[in-house]
Amino acid sequence: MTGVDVAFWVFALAAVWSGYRVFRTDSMVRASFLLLASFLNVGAILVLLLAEYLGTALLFMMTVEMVVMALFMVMFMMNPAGLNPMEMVHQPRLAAVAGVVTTAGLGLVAVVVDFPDAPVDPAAETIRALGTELLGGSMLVFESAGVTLLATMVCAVILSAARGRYGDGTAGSVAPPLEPGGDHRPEDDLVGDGGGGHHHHGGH
Amino acid sequence: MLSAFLAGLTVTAAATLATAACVVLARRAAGAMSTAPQRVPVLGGSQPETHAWSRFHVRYYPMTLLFIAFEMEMMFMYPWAVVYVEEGLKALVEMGMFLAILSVGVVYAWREGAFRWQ
Amino acid sequence: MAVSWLARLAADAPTPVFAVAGVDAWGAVQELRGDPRIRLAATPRHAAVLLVAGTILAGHGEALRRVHDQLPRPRAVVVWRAPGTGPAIPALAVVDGSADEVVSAVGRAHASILADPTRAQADLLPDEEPTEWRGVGPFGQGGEGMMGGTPYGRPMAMTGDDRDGLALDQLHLTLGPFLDPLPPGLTLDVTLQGEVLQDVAVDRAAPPVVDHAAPGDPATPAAAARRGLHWLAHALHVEGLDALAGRAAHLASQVAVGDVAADRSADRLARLVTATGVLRSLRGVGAVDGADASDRWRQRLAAIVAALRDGVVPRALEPAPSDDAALAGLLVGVTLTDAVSTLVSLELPGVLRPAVAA
Amino acid sequence: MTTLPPVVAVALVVAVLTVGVYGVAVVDRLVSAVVAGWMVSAGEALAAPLRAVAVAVTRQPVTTEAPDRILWVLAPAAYAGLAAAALAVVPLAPGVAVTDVRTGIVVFGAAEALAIVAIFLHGWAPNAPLPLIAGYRFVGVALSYELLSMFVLIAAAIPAESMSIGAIVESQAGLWNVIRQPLGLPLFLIVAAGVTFLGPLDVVDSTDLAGGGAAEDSGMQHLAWSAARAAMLIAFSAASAAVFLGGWHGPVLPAAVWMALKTAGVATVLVGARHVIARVSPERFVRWAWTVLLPLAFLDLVIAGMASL
Repeated sequence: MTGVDVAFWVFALAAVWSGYRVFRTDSMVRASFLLLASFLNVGAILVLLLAEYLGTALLFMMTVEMVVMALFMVMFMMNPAGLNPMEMVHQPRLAAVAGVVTTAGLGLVAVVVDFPDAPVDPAAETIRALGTELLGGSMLVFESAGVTLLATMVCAVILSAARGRYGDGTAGSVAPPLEPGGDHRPEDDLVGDGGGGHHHHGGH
Repeated sequence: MLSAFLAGLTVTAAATLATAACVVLARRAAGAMSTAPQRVPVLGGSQPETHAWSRFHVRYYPMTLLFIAFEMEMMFMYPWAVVYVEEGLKALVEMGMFLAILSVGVVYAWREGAFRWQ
Repeated sequence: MAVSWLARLAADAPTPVFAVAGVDAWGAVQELRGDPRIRLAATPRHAAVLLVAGTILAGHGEALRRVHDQLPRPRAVVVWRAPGTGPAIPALAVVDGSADEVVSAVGRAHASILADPTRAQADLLPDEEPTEWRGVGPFGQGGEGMMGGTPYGRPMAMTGDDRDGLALDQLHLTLGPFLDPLPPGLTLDVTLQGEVLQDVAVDRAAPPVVDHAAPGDPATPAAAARRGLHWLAHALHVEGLDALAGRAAHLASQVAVGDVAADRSADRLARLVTATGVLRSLRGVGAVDGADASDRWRQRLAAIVAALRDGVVPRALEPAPSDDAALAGLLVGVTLTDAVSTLVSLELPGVLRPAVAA
Repeated sequence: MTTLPPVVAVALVVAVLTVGVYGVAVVDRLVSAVVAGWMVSAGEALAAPLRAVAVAVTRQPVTTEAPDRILWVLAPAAYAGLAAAALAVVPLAPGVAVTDVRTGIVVFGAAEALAIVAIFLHGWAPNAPLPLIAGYRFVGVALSYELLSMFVLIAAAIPAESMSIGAIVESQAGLWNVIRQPLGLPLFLIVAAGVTFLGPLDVVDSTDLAGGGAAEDSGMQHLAWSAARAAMLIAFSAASAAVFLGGWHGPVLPAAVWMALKTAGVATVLVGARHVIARVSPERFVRWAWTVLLPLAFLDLVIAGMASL
């Protein structure tokens, strides 16, 4: 075993272990950052595969994304710190079966498939190649990604901001009827006397 | 290259472990746990009614979503910067377009007041 | 041997002190910020010595004992200028004299508990959890259901509506009476959702009897300047400018002994304060009758300079807002940060203005 | 790309950080004394950090009701570790780099992002209201300055044609980035003030929340946190010196001395800013960062691009 092999096993086991811990902890904050730990280890494995930029970019991206995820998890989950004991899993039997089947399937693929063995030359200018690709053949993809992300930004603002340029975001909104063809019930509207609609109490 | 990463990882781990060891040893050495009145969070003499951990109402959540989208874009720019000098004007124009699209998003968010505390 | 060497080294450091002051001694405590031998901490957790100064109201006895217990061990208490009417607290030293004497006493108290930790003071409140919870309920969390327990002796926060349509958890907190950033004698009952205040109730201590900090005729320019500098020292400290707070406090003690160089220093201090950008960063915060926190800072700075340079007794600031409900109304809907900045900038009757007229 | 053996690397980084943290404490004492108008002797300033350590060691580390103990220990440890990681990617002299890899500024950015996690967790761990609020408002500020950091570092990578910080230093042999890209250094210093929460961005351990994130820290817990913060300040000072101030380039003196001088200079500026610049409210900073600073960062990139055509 070379040093790279040892490092691979260390990171791989750490990634799996912290991924497993995500489901064993009661605290949403711990769960978010255990998931981050798992991603960090995956990023390290990418670096071992000499995908230097992808690996380090994964560390960067996943960190800020998990921070944002933690903010929202704590906002909307009941008992976010797990101070009260609670059951963290739903439908455990189905989940167990699905987990075993998926693991077996992926494991089979990993063992059976003859993966190509094409080591990258450590001196290869992979980052430069990536940049050239973004400015060459993949330019259209790159610019479409820009437009897609613009749409994401606009949608995120529309969906999340409570107040816009024209006043309250919920002004004039009418709740749909509970059943098709049913009557509109004013007490379901978000605006007005604060009744109904927004008394959701989280949950997980 | 990998040896450089290994050295960096070693340095990080060493600093982390040394700091953690200081704190843990000091906590061990202090012996007795904090007493119940000592454990009450600092509020200037009063007691909180509830635990502090709660569904915390973050006031800047539209900004965080915007940030995620923006940050994802930025990851394209690192390799772009490396080949910029080589590609010259083409790179400048392409990135100009890209940034212009992004700026539209930021200006829109600003007009809608998404950076205000909700 | 090593321990005594460590103890001596620690005793030579500026003593970290948490001060609990009655309204009458609050100014004198702020003046201690000008003394490099001690460091007034923002939280009892950073302190080694608890300084209890002036008249503590009888109703604040439990709060005083709680702050005392929150200091990490080994801790010592020094009592300064206590009239003997407040809640009793065991002290390592009792001082009635000047600021210099109390600073020396604080240093000696620190050295003494370092040299012999058995001299340190024990907790005053019983070592009991807020409620019985261990073993109560099906999972031993002190209640039933996911939100119903009282794990570790406290219940969970519950939801409430908010202005942006979300209904997330509210924290009901009582801030004070001995919270470092708040003006003395002020207690706030707040409902927080996130960092925004949803509901505020203000409780002010009754005006105390005597002001030790500025004895003599309060209508003299020097007394007015000194009181202004006490406010400035605390306000700068709250805005994160501790070193400048030290300068303001030092100037206050110079004024107290009638130092003639003080007038030029006041000018310089006002310029330094303006240069920090604090006036700009407070613009738009806590506006009352068209004047925001920034305007109030500017008025107060001008009053200090006028009192020292021109010997003018400044016209008292309009105490605004006039009553507690109006004050609470000013704080609802703003962040805790802005609420603190607003409170610090205000002239609060019965809080910052000791009963000079009496 | 030469690399140091791990043992030498650890020794180098630990030595730089230890000297740096000590220096930050001494300079902090001197600057605060000057601003406060106190007399302080050189001996006293030099002894101040040791005395502060002695005070911390003799105090009990207090816990709160039901804190997250693991995260409470992990927060300062991770913050210190990330300071070391950030410093590791910065070459201190030609060939003297621990991790001067081709993705240097990405690794640096990742360390900076992970520091957000450490600071948030430090506020979260004690299960107390004031630290919690401090932690949350920091994240708002942090997500806003993070973009600035990415922009200015990318701009610095353009003329170097590489993301390696060593290459960025080499690219400044003729003209330093501070002149070539004049907006880069000021924006980067704002980021540094944010990561180490000082001066205008003193929104974490701040006095308006009675100590904020550190309100429940005592004894060694508080000392470790403060030391980690000073270490991060050193890492950012070194990065500023390397990326914008020409790193080891300079006449007469040896390369390493130039680097040390520039790092110390930036650190002194940052420590000074702590005592003479007032806090900006987080809400206003977020708005300001997106509407004023972000366009300035765009402009910085455009200037860098134009200059490299």
